[in-house]
Amino acid sequence: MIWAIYFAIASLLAIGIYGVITKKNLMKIFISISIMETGVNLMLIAIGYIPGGTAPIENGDFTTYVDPLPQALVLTAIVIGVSVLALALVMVINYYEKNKTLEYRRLMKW
Amino acid sequence: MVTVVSGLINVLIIAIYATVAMMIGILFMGIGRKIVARVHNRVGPPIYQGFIDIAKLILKKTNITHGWIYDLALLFSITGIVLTILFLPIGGVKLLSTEGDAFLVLYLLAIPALGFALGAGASGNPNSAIGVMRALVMMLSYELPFVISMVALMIYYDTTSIAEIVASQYGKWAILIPPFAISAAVADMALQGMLMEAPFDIPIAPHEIASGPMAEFGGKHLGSLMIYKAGTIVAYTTLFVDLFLGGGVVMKGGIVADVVNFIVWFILIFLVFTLSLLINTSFPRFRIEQAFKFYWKYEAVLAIIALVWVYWMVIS
Amino acid sequence: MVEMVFAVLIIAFIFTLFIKNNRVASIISLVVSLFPLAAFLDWGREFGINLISIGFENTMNINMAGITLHFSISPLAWFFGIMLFSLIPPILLYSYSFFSKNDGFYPFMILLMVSVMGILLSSDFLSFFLFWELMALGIFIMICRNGDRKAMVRYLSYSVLSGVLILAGIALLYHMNGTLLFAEIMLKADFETMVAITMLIIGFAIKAALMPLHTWVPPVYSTSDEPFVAFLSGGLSKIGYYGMLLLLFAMPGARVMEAYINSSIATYLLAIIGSLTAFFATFLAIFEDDLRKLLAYSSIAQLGYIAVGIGTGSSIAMAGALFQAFNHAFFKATLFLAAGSVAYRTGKWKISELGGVAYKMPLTFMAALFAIFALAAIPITSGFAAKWLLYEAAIERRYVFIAPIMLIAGVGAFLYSFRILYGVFLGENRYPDIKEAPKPMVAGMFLLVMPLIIFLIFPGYMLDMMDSFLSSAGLATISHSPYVIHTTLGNYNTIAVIVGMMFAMIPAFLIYVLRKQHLVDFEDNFIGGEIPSLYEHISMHAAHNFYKPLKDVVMPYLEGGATSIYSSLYKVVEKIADGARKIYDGVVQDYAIYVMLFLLIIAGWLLW
Amino acid sequence: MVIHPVLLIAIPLLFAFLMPLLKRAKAVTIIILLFNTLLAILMFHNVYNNGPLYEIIAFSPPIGIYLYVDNIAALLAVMINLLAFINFLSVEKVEIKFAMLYLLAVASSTGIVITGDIFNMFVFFEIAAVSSYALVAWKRDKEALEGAIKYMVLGSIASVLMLVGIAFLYSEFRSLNIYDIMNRMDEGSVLILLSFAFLLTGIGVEAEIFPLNGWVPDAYQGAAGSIASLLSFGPSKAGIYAIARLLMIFSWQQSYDLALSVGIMTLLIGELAAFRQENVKRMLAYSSIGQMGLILISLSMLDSTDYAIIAFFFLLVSHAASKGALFLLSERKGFGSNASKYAGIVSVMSLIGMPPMAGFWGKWYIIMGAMQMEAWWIIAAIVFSSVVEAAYFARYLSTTMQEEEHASIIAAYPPAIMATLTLLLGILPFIYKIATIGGVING
Repeated sequence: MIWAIYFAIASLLAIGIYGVITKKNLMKIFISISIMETGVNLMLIAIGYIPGGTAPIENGDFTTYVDPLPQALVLTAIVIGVSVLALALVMVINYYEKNKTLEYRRLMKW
Repeated sequence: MVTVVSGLINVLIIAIYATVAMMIGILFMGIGRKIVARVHNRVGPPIYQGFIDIAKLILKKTNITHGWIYDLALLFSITGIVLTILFLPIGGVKLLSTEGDAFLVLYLLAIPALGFALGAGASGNPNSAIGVMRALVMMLSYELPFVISMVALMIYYDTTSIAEIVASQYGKWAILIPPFAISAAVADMALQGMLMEAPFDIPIAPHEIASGPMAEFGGKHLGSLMIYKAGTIVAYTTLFVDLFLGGGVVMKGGIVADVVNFIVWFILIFLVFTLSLLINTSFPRFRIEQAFKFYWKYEAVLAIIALVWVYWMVIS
Repeated sequence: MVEMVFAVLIIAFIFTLFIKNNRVASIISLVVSLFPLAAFLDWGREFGINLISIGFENTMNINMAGITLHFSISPLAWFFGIMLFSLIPPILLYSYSFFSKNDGFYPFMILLMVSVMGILLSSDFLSFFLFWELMALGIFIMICRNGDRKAMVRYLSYSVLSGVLILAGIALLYHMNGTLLFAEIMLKADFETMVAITMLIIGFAIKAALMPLHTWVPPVYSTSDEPFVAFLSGGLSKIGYYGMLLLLFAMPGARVMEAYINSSIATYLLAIIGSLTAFFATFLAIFEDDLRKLLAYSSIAQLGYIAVGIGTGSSIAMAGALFQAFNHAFFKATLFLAAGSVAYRTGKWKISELGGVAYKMPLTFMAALFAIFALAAIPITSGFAAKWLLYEAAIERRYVFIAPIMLIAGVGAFLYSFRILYGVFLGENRYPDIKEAPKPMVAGMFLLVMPLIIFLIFPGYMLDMMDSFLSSAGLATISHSPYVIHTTLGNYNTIAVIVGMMFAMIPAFLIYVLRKQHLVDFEDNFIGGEIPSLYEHISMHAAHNFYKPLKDVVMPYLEGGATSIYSSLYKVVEKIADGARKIYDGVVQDYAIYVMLFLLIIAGWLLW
Repeated sequence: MVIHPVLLIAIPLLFAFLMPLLKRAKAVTIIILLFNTLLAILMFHNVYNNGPLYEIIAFSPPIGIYLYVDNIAALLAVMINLLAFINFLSVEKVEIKFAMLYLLAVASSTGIVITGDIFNMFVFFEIAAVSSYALVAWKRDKEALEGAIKYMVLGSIASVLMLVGIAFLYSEFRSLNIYDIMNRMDEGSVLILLSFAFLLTGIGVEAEIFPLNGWVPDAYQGAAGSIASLLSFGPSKAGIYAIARLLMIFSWQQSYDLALSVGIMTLLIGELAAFRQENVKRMLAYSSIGQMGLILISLSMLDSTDYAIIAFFFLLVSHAASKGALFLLSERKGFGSNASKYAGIVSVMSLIGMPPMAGFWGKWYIIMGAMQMEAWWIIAAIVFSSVVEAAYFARYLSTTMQEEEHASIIAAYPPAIMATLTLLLGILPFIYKIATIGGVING
């Protein structure tokens, strides 16, 4: 079971990296980055998971619960991811206004 | 008192030797013209022609000058050449040669040349400048083999003093030692350049650049240059004789020995000078770059062979 | 009192930074420059030479937060100090008229004084290196003032190379000895020490402009201000040799090493490099048309002689090297200043464009003439005594290769000397309307000539000055009286030469006064049977491409020298650099690939 | 007096978000940065006299957020805030958003330095990165946008990798406290190797090490001078300090070897790439890369020699201040005024390593250290790169010195002040004492 999750994480990361490396469209690049972020969030949660554990919510009677810290971390990571994505989209809009395309073109080199 | 008197006597001897040497130089100019004429199958001027020429020139009433730098030529040339002769042992008499050495002589010989060059430069005559250029390039050319030969001698005798070299050669002249025979041959060709005789009379080539540095000199200036020329004959031949032919020293001690040595010295420098004249008469003039190549290629290689040989002898 | 001298200099440095008026700044720095000179003259007491007596102390330790800088005077430093600091006041006097406003020359001259003082007095490697780099910085700022790209790039690259090599050498010595104090470092005859010494010597050789590390010199000398170049060539280039002497002879441990070094080829190599430097640089100088470049190559050549002396390492050679250093300091400074005065009046640097300056600037000419006599080592000038000692040393050691090379380089010096004399000062009077250089400039030049004249008559005094160094370095001192130098091979007696010269001058003088002469116009002369018309312009100045016949023969062998090796090296570096640039191709996908590859490689490497 | 290090982060963060309400952006920002600088100096004074400072927020150490300030961290905090303050003076027109982003970047860079918690470090990295992306794109022209997008793509990948590394680390030790992890390093399994690789790659992007620094030339070229300056003394210096801590946490010989080889490569590639560069900002960016390599080399010697830490510190500070000044100057074609000339020459000389600038001590100690290790490769690389560096900086000076361009006081003096900092630090090497007393981290 846990290995399936790790496989999913690895595939998400790989898909994301594949997208960043191969795609020329900026939107697609940032979507790929989002996919990677999802993968890594999943990974954090998976690490905190303890088989048979319940949600770390105090309800009077629980013995096994999953590690709460990674969940807090994931929350932070998601927020960061969202803000980066928002900024990225702003820039993509600006980029489109300046260049009239979403294709990645290099102006500066060497 | 005794030292003062002996000092004065020394000064007197030095003065006499220097004067006589200069006279011999002037005489040699005449003899040289005579010999050249005879080789050309002409009668030629009398052998005292040099004295006549110089007297005429320095006694001329009208003299022109191009300023004080121009006059330096006159002062430097005579001063320099006489000074050089003072530092050369003549016939075993050391004169001032214990107070300086071969390097000093080598550099003293540059003083008249430099003065000459200054005067020629100040004269503003382009021919003079070209002549000086040629003279300097010639100097650079012949100095290399000559210097190498001289270094060989110095290393062999382990001294730089010409007086010491002469003294060491007593009884066995350097030229009799095999490597120095090569050195002597090399130095003799360098001498040809030093005396500006053909095939190395490039700096003063009359047909090309109107006698080069002297083109603009006349009167007493030209006269002083002729005295300088006479001096160089004695100075260079004496240098050669001192270095390779034991300075003409065949006897030691006493007045008699001095006289005999003086005569031997005179004969030797005469022979060296005559040899140079004979080469002069039998060759046409080189171009300057040919001369340079001659000295730096063939002569230098011979000189280096001799030097290496000597070095090997000294080490083993 | 060392502190006081430093303090005065540093205050003056800051003060002159804010003075715009050239004359005020010149006078301030001139006054300030007398302090270190006075201090050094005073310290002569330590070494048996009483010139003045003030009572300066000569040691100082500065402690700055865990780092202590040690300063004290040594005989070698004293000799160099006298040389360098007596060079500065005349140069500053000259600058009084040379510049029109103070835009940084004076403060950085003072900074250079600070650094020179620090280098000479330092007795540990940290302070030595600190001030060494400070000097490099000062020189760079001086070069910056005129902003020639080639000069700046070459100088800074070389200077940094030299700094890093010296630093690496110092670090290695420190690593081996555990101390930076000169007095405590014991040089050992092992491989690491040799590596350290080699690095240090290469570092010093860059400042000393030994071939093939000389290529920064011509552009720097030909583009900077003359007063500064006079100090750079005359003074600062000697600091490189100071470093070498310090390392090879003056450090307490140096004697241990000498046995090793003398038997090895190392110092012989230094002597050979020195002689080849003298030889090739002379030839380059002969054909150079830019006056400043000619003087630059001449500097390189003359400095090569010093390396010969240091490499030879006998007491005669050492005396010759120091003597040569001293002479070169003064005659080359004079020549650069004279070149500066000529340019000040004519605005020209090319020898082929100059000519006839001597007629209108006789005083400048006289100073230059004397300097040239010393440069060409015409006998009885002190230049001859120095070269003579070096030749003697070469013969004494039986250096059959070096002696002829040096001698022929000496002859070559005549060739370029004449080019300066004729091309610049004599020949056609092309500048009939110029005036003599301003008085302070002339005074500066003549002040620089003064020491040459003193040591012309009394070369023995110079040997007195270096006696204490020679004995501290364990070398035999040379027997001499004020005017006679005796070596095992021969003697040199200046009084004999002078008396002989006076004697020989009698006939010359008689002939000169025998008949009157009259002055004729310069152009009134005889060319190929014709008298050239005064109205028709014919160039009678054969200064362009003067040694063409020689050049045609020699040049093919001189091409492909150090410069071309460096330029091909430069091209290789450029290619590599372009390759490195191409990595950053601006494609973000490529960058992402780099990141992933890096991750894979280090993960693989770590796991494996 | 008790100093709360958290104030260094909290105050700018608070005011950054209050900024829209406060209107007078420039004055407020200047006051806050000045306050922060003074606070950092006080903190340094405190730490210097009383030893390292801890602050715990919320939970107790292994779990809670944890700040740890030692000598070096305090000095870096002073440096970042002081330079940020000087740098901000040179900005002529300050918009509110700009001031916000600027404060965020400064606060987060300070945070990276003083935090003792690895996830916190990640968060600060992200804040720094987000604000830097926006600042790089501030000019809103094509070049700025392109640079920002490149920076953003690489930065996002880096953040993902860093998070993966943190996840590995957490799964191994169940702790995020750097000092806790460091003490328990022996218990680790093979996973910590992977975690090191991911963390190094992630932080390396921010710290400009080769080959993760593709964004550097483009972002610096696109950004305005004051932003490039901020990037060079803020996030990138915090990043290299984070690498220093990373190396201390995983102190294996292998990781030091890795840092050494990467450092040498970064040094050579950076300096060579700058060698032929005509665009001034891009050249300075490449030069920054080279200097980062040098700093990384000094870090790689941490384990072997005592000189490394001093060399590291001097190189870092010298580079931060000098590069900051040069980036500010790069806004104009030439130096023009004397103040600018002074700033330019002093900064360049400090980078090259001439006394009496701070860079000199960096060069001195790094070579001393390399010699002590008898690492000939380091010496050779430094010799070569120094010469290349000297060549292109001389070229740079030869063009800039000649251009006469008038500069307003606002533009001319901040670089001069920065240059003076390097000069003072070189003349008064009191830092030597500080650096010998405190290590990078002694937990």
